[in-house]
Amino acid sequence: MLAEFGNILLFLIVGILFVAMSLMVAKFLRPDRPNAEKLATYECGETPFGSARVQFNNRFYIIGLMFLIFEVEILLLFPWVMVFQEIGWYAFTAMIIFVFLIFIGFAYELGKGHLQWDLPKPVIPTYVEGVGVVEEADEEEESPVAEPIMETNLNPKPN
Amino acid sequence: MLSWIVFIPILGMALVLLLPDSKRDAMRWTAAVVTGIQVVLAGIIYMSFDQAKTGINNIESLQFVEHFNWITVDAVPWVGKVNIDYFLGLDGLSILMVILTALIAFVGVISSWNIKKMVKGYFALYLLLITGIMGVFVALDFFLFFIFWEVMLLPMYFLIGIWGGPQREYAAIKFFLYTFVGGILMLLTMLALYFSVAHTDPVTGESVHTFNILHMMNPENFVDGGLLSGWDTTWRYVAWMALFINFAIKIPVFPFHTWLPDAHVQAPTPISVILAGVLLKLGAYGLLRINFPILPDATLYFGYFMAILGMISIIYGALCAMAQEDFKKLIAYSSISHMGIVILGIAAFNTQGMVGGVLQMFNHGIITAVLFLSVGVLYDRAHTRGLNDFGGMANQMPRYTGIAMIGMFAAMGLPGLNGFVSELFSFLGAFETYRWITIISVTGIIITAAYILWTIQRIYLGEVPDRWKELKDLTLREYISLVPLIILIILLGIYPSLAIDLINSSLSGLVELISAGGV
Amino acid sequence: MLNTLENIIPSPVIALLIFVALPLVLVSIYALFAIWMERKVAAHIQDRLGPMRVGGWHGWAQTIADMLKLLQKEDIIPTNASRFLFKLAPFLLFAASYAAFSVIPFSSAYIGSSVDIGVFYLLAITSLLTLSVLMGAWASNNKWSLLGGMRTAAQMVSYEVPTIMSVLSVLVVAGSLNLMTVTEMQTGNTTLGFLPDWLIFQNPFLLIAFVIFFISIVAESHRVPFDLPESESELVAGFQTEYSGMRWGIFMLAEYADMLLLSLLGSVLFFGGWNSPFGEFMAGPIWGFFWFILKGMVLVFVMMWMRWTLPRYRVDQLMQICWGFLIPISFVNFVLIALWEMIF
Amino acid sequence: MDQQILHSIGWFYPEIILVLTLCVIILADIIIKRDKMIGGRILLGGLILSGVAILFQVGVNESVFFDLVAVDAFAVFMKLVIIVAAIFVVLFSMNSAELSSYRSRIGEFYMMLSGMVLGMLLMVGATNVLLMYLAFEVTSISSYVLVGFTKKSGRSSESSMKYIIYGAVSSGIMLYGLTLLIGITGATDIYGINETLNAGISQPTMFNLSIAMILVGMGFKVAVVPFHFWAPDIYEGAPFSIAAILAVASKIAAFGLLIRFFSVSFGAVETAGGGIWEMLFTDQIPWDLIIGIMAALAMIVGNLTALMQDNIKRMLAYSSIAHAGYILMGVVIFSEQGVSSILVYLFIYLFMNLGAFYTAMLFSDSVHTESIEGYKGLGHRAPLEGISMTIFLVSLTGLPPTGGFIAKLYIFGAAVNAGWIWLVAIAGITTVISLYYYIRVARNLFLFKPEPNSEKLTFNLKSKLILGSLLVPTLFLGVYFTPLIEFAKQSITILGLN
Amino acid sequence: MNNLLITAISNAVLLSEPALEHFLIVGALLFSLGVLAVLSRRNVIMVLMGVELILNSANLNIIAFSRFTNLSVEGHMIGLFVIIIAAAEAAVALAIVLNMYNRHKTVNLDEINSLKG
Repeated sequence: MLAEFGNILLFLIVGILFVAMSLMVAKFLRPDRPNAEKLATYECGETPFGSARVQFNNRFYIIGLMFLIFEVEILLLFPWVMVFQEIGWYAFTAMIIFVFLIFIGFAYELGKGHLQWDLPKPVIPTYVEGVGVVEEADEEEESPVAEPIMETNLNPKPN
Repeated sequence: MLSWIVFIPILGMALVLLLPDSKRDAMRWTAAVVTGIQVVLAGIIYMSFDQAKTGINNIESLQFVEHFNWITVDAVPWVGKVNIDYFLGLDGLSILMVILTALIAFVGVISSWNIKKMVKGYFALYLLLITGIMGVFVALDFFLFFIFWEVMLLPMYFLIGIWGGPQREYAAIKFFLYTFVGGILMLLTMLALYFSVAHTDPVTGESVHTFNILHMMNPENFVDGGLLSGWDTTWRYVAWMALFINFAIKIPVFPFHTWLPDAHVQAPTPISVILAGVLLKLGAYGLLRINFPILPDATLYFGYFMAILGMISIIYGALCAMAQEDFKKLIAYSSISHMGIVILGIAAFNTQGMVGGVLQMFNHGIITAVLFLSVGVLYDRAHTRGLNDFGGMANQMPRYTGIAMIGMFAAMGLPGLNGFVSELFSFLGAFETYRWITIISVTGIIITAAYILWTIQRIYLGEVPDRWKELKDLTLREYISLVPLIILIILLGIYPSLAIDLINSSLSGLVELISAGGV
Repeated sequence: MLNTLENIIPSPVIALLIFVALPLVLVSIYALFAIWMERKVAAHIQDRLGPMRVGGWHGWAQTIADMLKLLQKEDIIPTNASRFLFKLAPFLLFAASYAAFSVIPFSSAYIGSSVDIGVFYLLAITSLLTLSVLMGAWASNNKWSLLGGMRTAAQMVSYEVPTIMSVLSVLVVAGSLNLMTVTEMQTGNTTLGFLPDWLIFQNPFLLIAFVIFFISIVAESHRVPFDLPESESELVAGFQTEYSGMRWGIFMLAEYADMLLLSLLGSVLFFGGWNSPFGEFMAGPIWGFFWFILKGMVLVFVMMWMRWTLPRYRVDQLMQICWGFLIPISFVNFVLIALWEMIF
Repeated sequence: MDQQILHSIGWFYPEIILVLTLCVIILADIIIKRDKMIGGRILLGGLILSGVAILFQVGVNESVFFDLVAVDAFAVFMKLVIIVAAIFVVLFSMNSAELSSYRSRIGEFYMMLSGMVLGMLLMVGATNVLLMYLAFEVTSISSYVLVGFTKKSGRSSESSMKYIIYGAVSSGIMLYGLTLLIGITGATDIYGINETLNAGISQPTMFNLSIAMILVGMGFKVAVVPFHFWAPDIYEGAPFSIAAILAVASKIAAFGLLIRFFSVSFGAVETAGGGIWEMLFTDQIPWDLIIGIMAALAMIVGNLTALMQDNIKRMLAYSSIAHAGYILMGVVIFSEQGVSSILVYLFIYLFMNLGAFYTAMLFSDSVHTESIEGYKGLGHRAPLEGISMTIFLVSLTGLPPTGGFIAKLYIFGAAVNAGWIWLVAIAGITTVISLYYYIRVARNLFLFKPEPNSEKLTFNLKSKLILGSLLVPTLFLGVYFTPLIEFAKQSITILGLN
Repeated sequence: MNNLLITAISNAVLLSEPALEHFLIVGALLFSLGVLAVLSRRNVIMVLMGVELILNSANLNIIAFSRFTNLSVEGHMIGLFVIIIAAAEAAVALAIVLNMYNRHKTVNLDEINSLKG
């Protein structure tokens, strides 16, 4: 058994070796003439500005957390799958209960709209007598997640 | 009977609480009626009291006994059963105190008539306080004793803290903390006693730990291996000391006295009366009821110690009183001095001294009540208590002066008034046991005479300052509160046997019990 | 297989190395072929011819030429990048992708490592792909890259849930995590009397499971219509923006390897792996390899087909499909499959 | 096996009911949009049902789910106490102004709360190390979220973060200790551990290490010095109702866990008279002394620090640390007497501490300050509430005739009887200290005049009823406590202490 | 045969078959590192990583025990649950950290000190 795991290790090693080898070969073949322009970060030809390590929409974290929960649940289902046919109805019932409980939580998330990817709300300019055109921000609703914390607006939006 | 006298103020309290806020007079009258009933009950008790019965550690010779199981837990035999009794009883030790409490409580209500602030809360707390005090004097189960003891704390805190003088908060919390420290010490000792004492039930034959004070007095009831079992052991001394500190704080004896002047000065007049008249007696009573009979060996061991503390209290209190500018503070310190006499008397371990001590407790309660009331009379009119602010009151308020002077003279120990009798007995008893200490202590009497005469001179004699020309003499209500006390002062001065006969046999029994501790 | 190798080759160590390197040959050849094929498929779908010059017949050597070009290209690491992570990412990506092949039974005679936790291991190690993509993206210190990386991560982790749930559905029926065992279960020709005994035919709900599985693996290997991470028109190739030369080639290679891996997994789980569709006819280790690769390639072809047929989803639609649609269905389906198993 | 499972389910109704309650709250929260407080009502119903189900377990002694959970008198007592506390906390939260600005997600509050209660019920019943840890974490994780529930407040988010960091670290350390213990003994249920340990401890060093680590985790949960530092911050940041449940139910559950774990795992079968600590005296590490020192430190630190607090929540937090010290005295003794006095203490502590938190909540909600100085004169503006708060605080001090006195009496008595005089002395002294800060609140309530133009504070009937139902037991238990003592005694017979 | 290789590798690395002690030592090291991270790091995320290290060290312990002693499958079970708990805890912790960042604009523990007393 341990030897089988050894094989997996060898696979990993072979994979790494392959990459190393091809990069090595490339190193011998390729030119190496860097200059500042070449080494600059690519931003569609513009001079790069600021750091790229910007903050992201909370959505991504929520997805991550949700994924974590589901992965963990699946982790529990794996052993169950293995013994399911041996144990029979009892195992089935247990799984049903388990999946049901997770599902209820999931249904809550869905029902509350926590998994909706929020789309930008158009700000409609209105005309106010004597003031002119104002861009009225929507009333701040309590977002299901904490307020977005974007410093640079990099929220992936549809075109 | 005893339950009634203890719990009737609670009924009164409930009544007061149920009354609407506006009916202030109804509240006052309720309190007066309730305490009046107490006085009547005390009178009945006095009438039907059998003077020959000893009491103390003998259940047959206790009177008005009410005894039944209150809390019994016998599910698991870890330490036998848990047994807490509802056990009230009366003997020579407590009869005077009960009468005193009833009387002073009534007088207190009369003198609180002019309380204006939050009348409802005041009388509710006042009546609760009275229940606590009365309960302590009649409880014969340590647990019950402790509960009543602690019940007094909170009402007192608020009574001083809300209705007191300018520094009331400080005084109240000081009083509270001091007494609470003592309470904790007593609690721990009580627990240690509880686990050391097991009473064998005569009916079932099983051995039961008990809080019953009478059972604790019997050396045979101490179980083997208990913390306080044995005779003359260190733990017994420690336990005695813990209890003594608790009671000494209440009395108060010299190093534990500092709360007293603050509390007295800040408390409103009726509360001062209760405080000095009754509350201080609790300490000495506790010593006699708990320390002396339960731990006689330790009591004898610490005899000199008590006597010396008594001596210091007498002289120190008197000297401090002499230095006061404030009338109320002066009386407060004089209380320390007088309670020192009590300690000295009961530390003598002979019947004379004991009788002197107990009688002094009663007498001082009455005298000091008169004194505080007279301060109150003055303060109500003049709104100052400075001794130097007054003068010539004898001319301005002659009747008041007469009454106050009787109180003053009684405090001084003038023959013919009650103070003389008890002090005499105390010193006589003490002289047999501690000669030199007594001799030194007697000088305290001289100092007392000095400051009292000086006070009389400063307040009542001389010229009336212009600003006091308007002062009126006593009102009817003040008469009602003062006159009965004055009558008692004189009556007991002339015919002390009225009181002595009540307590004599009990105290002889107690002395015997203590002498057994020396064996 | 290993024994045979050991017999041929004198040194056992070398034999072992050859043994574990065999899939590499397959993967490389496949990658070269698939890239060429993709171009051809694309061209033909769009009524073009695609690369025609290099090599000869339909420009079959085009990808080889591309590879040679890649090898000669300058390797640029931007100044702002985190050099270590930047270099590490391709290694991790390919090694993880390749290590996953170790539990795939290529034929009845060849499986790299027949550990009992095969599928579990496979799913676990493919999670490293997400990590390495994100690593490369972050290390590039480029806004496009990071954005692409984040999208990739979000997409891959989201779709991992329905993938695994549909895999689990199969495993409920199969009762083993070892893919070799799973394949062996599907030998025979009994279902309904005429169909091959493949799992997809054994249980009606497994058909649904397969659909979910297929959709999910398309998204997992971020191909159209789920190719948002590298959508060239908006993100300039996403997480790969800063990679060039052979490093980029490795990324490409790994991506194709991933696609193959998931297709092969699908063929094992649903289509009988190396089993012949005709029962005993054309069975055996060599034929098994042929069938297996064929099934895998069919799935790959379908993916390519989709690429040139369907438009790209929006990011919110992408997530909605996964969380609002695939995951609930996969759960219900999972329960139903278990129920079916219990009853029949 | 099926038989065993079905049998077990029969004794598992309280927990099952809570799980169902949780599900129903979730569904109701999605479906019913208008009535936001529906979750609270459902939880209330679920808790009551669950409490009734627990009542059916009185007198039962079962070990269910293959020795995972014990349904015995001890568990029943603890569960009842926890359920009562939870019911009160739900009532508090429905009356709380703090939470009213979170109406849109109050459903989550009740979900988490029911999860927490479930965890606590399991904590007191668990006889398997794994389930113990799981229950511990279920409780903790729900409470992490609940502490940060009012997330728009900076304090709340900060406190929940501190809580999760301290909590995760200490539970991690406890887990490490548990794994060591499991490794040494080769058993995961505490009966098995006991059996192995009785045969002799092969690895004393590792064994002691594991006990120390387990104590870290449990010490954290009961907030005893030196693992207390989280409590004030967390209580201050958390909503009142959550601070209350942390101070009461969570502490009770942790004590239940601790008592069961120690008494069963380390109970010496052979030396029936030796007590729990006998077995633990390997390598002469006096664990009882160490726990005694912890208790003493808790009393001293808790009470002394409470003196300096101006925030009522912080004050109550330090007071609850001190109370953990008092309760821990019973653990030090670990005789039947000690443990039964712990139960008595916990029961009374439940009412008085909840009462204190509740009145504090009422005042803070109406005058918008948590500062004790800000309470000046409030006793005149709201006499009933003021008096109640005074009574609760007096009870916490331990003055007769309130329940707090009985609690202290029993625990002090047990300690005196067991000969821990120095510990009792410290307890006594610190009790006096505690008087000072408790009475300070009463002082501010009553000894100051209210602002001249301030109105009377009015509270609705519901809040008065809640107050009354806390006040009555606090007072009643001070004068008549026989049934409680009997109940407590019967509850611990199962532990086989002596 | 490939057993031989494994043995060779493991010999080279550990000079012996891995035994219980080795796992426990690694576990203890991980635990110490975790505690060190918790104590020395001021970044919340780092602290949480330290916590994960602690949990994993416990996990390693229990798995090792279950492999080498008579603990059998129970150890694995505990390991599984610990992973789950760790995940749940991490999920909650990250959410809380996120929320805290929104309020305080920092993830540095030293800078979060509004609660004092």
